[in-house]
Amino acid sequence: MFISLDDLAARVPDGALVALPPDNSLTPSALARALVRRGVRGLRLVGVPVSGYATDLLIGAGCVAELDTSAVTLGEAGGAPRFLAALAAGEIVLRDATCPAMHARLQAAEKGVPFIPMRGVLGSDLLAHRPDWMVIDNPFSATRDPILLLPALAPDVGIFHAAMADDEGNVWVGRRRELATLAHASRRVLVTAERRVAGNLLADEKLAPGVISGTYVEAVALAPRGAWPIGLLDDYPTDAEHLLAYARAARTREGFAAYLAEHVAPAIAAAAE
Amino acid sequence: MFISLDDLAARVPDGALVALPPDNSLTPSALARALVRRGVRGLRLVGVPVSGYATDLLIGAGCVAELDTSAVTLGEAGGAPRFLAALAAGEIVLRDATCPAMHARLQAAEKGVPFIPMRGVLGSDLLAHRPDWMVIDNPFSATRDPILLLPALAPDVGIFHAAMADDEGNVWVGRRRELATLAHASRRVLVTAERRVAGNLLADEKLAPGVISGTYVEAVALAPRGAWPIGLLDDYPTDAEHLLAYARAARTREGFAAYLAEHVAPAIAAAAE
Amino acid sequence: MTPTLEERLAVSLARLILDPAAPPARHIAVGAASPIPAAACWLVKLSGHPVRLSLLHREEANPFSEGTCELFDLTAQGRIDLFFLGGGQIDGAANINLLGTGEWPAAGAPFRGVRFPGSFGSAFMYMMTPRTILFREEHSPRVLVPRVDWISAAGVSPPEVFRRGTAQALLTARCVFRFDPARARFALDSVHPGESLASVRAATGFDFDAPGTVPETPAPTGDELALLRGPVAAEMRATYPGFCARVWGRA
Amino acid sequence: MTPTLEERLAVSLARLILDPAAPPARHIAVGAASPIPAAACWLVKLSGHPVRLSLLHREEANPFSEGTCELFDLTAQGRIDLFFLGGGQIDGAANINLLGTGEWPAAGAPFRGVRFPGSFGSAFMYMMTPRTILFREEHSPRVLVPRVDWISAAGVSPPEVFRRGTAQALLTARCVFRFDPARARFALDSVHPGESLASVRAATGFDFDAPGTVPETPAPTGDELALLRGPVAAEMRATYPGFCARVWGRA
Repeated sequence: MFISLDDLAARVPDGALVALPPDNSLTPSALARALVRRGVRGLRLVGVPVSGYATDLLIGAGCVAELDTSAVTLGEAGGAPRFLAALAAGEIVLRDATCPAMHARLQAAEKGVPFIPMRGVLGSDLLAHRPDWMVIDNPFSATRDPILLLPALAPDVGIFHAAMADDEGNVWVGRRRELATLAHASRRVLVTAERRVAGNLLADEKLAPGVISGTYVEAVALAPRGAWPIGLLDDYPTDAEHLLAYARAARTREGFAAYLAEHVAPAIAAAAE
Repeated sequence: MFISLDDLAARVPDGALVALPPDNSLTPSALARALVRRGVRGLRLVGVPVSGYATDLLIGAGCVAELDTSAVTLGEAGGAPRFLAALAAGEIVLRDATCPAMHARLQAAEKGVPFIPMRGVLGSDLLAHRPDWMVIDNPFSATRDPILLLPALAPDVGIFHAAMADDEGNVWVGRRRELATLAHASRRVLVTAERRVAGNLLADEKLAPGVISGTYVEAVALAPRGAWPIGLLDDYPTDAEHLLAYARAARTREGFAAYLAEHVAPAIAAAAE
Repeated sequence: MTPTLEERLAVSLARLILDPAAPPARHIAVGAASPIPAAACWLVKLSGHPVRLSLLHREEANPFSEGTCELFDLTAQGRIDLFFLGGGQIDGAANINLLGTGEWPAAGAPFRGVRFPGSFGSAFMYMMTPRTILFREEHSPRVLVPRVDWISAAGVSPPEVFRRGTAQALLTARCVFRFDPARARFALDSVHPGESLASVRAATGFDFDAPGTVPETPAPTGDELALLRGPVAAEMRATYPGFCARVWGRA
Repeated sequence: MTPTLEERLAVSLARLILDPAAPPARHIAVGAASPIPAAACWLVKLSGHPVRLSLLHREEANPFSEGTCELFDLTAQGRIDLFFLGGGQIDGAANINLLGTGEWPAAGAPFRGVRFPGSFGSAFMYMMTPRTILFREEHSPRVLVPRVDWISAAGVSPPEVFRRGTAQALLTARCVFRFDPARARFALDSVHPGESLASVRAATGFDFDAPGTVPETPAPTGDELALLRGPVAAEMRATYPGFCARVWGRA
């Protein structure tokens, strides 16, 4: 069940549809860095429900072909510079969504249904640019009642960072239940874990409600401070200074390359010098 | 937030659409007994997803007009005697469902959508007797693909027994997340709690994932051993002997009346003698 | 070391689970109050076969963390390979009836037939699981009927209806039937000791195919019995204390 | 005791929240990175008004236990009475644009305009919340445009489209606009100190109604400022340390 971080990264195939959470915690930043080192290409990323640092890093490193998300932002650190640059250069295909639609599409996959309805959105230009979304007339309504139908979304690979993992592959994500939905909806789930714990997390009634069962998890890699520079629940806060420094560096291609050399792939960078 | 058990029962109006969990834990047995004492009438019960002791008790006491559920059973203690008797006497209207449909209909209400699709069921006679369910052709499929659509179900009142409650009305139900769905879907939620705890359950990251927020909870009544004779998580096991005794007694109207006199409303029974 | 009926049935179920001709059963779910299917699954697992078991009513280290809807979601996702179902009635087209007998009453009209508990998740599970093993100990014309009065879950579906599988087999206290979904028909596979084609025909309300010579269901081996009585009983004691006490004399 | 701009805006928002002509705001949600709306909500609550606050990014005793989808579910259920939205562009029909400017590029074509972060939940929240207060400090023809380039969320909908409400008002650093959904048009409600109808017209890209005499936005009272600087700042320090340090000099 436990493998190395680089072996975990090696399990993400080129071109895979990969879903990941944004910069609000449990962000798989260490895995994103390992994916950059592995030189993965053509990823189709899904923001659950939005995208942040890890996505910008992967875009900047040329790992990403497409992005389906509700927003891309570094939060307090501002816009996501490599995302904006890739968009201006036409290097990525962006599909704009809205947060509850990302959740609903994953929930449809979780429930094994081909589509799911959602209120709202009608009148938004999002709709005009989502040929995969559809508006029907609510068949339960006696009067006209247009409603959005969204297709199910089953990612090839779901990735996130968990606070704990046990030898059964059970991982603890606390109240972040959307990651359980992500795990259920994904064909494969690869997790980094802040720490490895003895025993079975599901045997503890207090912990079990925050656990994603190992049933859904293909492999786990231990990655202490694996969310950094994003914070992890009550373990450590977001490294706001680092994010600001990243945002500054990533404004240019050269600055981003220097960031990669320093923080992501010092060995590779050193070898290339 | 905390009121007496009888005051909690008084908040369930005659004729209300009331949803409750079955005999697998967190069963609101004490509240069911209080509802019998209050003499509530015309309840339309919903089994989430099936029904057991509490439902049989309410049916036997003449509190129930309708029942929408996927099964009614006392488990190891056999069939539900007052349910079967009421059915034979034509005293209740039964709408048969199937477990995942109950969950899906509550999830539709939780998501604020008028309907939700579900796989399976086609070819079952359930469908022929559910004019409120509908089969459409999957609009995302290029070929014929009939699929069931279920209408959302928003109970007037959701009731269950929680292991803990705090002064904010936050209640802890552990891994029984279908009760969170029930709470979210219901217009009003009335909870009995095994124990009252100090502080805020949502402030503890370990407990929070098993909490239903007080946002959804109208009132809580302290009811120690409030699930009895059903068990409560790892607090106490199901009282199998009592359930067997109930099943035996409830085979006849007289036996049921004696059970009520002894276990539900001894004071009322004594006054009537 | 004479096997009990429960042990024979558990071993027969285990062999159906391990049937090499069927798609692999990597993850099996067992519903509530199913001690013999649970024993069969533990036998398979403790024989060294890599299989994940999700036992709905296991109390200790219950595998579910999402509430009672997780089993249905797991199945919907295609993660459950095999499930067990029974029925108050089962017919020759593998339709199962967990609802009741007689005329379906008008809403609120008195109910005249025998009422069963209800469909539970069968209307969903039967269609969304690649393999279902039907299991009902009672083998009588009352249970195995030509046509169920009400269909809780259908044995076969028209081609346009999405379904992942149907009955693989039907095990009773008398025999093993295999189900052929293309013909919507059972064929007798083996009879338990003391039974014959004639005795099975007499006890079965539906018509079925049968080979010229009907083999006897193989008896449990000594190894299987030892596993059942030792490690399997130990795993099951907490969840099924009554069953274990009755079959294996453990408290 | 001179109020800062942030304090003026927070107090203006609080007054819009408490507007007796609007449906009651019993439960208000505040999205991420919204310190001024959060301050307004705390001001309302700590003034003694019974209101439930769901602050998306509150770390301590966060009210959510269901993940980031719970805010949307709460709103879908009709439990959130009031929400705040902004926009990279906002137009005279209360359409908001969080997407970007210019032509919508073909998939994979280079993007020529200004790209905003994205729609977040706005396309849903704006239609499912009974009251939305639009808030954008920058009040310029660049932001307040005649017609947004792209609609993230529409200000008004045809009658057959389900929606619970729309913009109640738009607050900027210059003024308060009220929105009339029947006419899909803003009307100037008050101007902040130093502004006039003419200065607001000059800074606004869209046309709007205005009364003959435009009142000045009332200044914060001493009580309001005391509440903001004391108990409100104390509640907000953990979630918005930077904002609190800047506005109230607290670390």
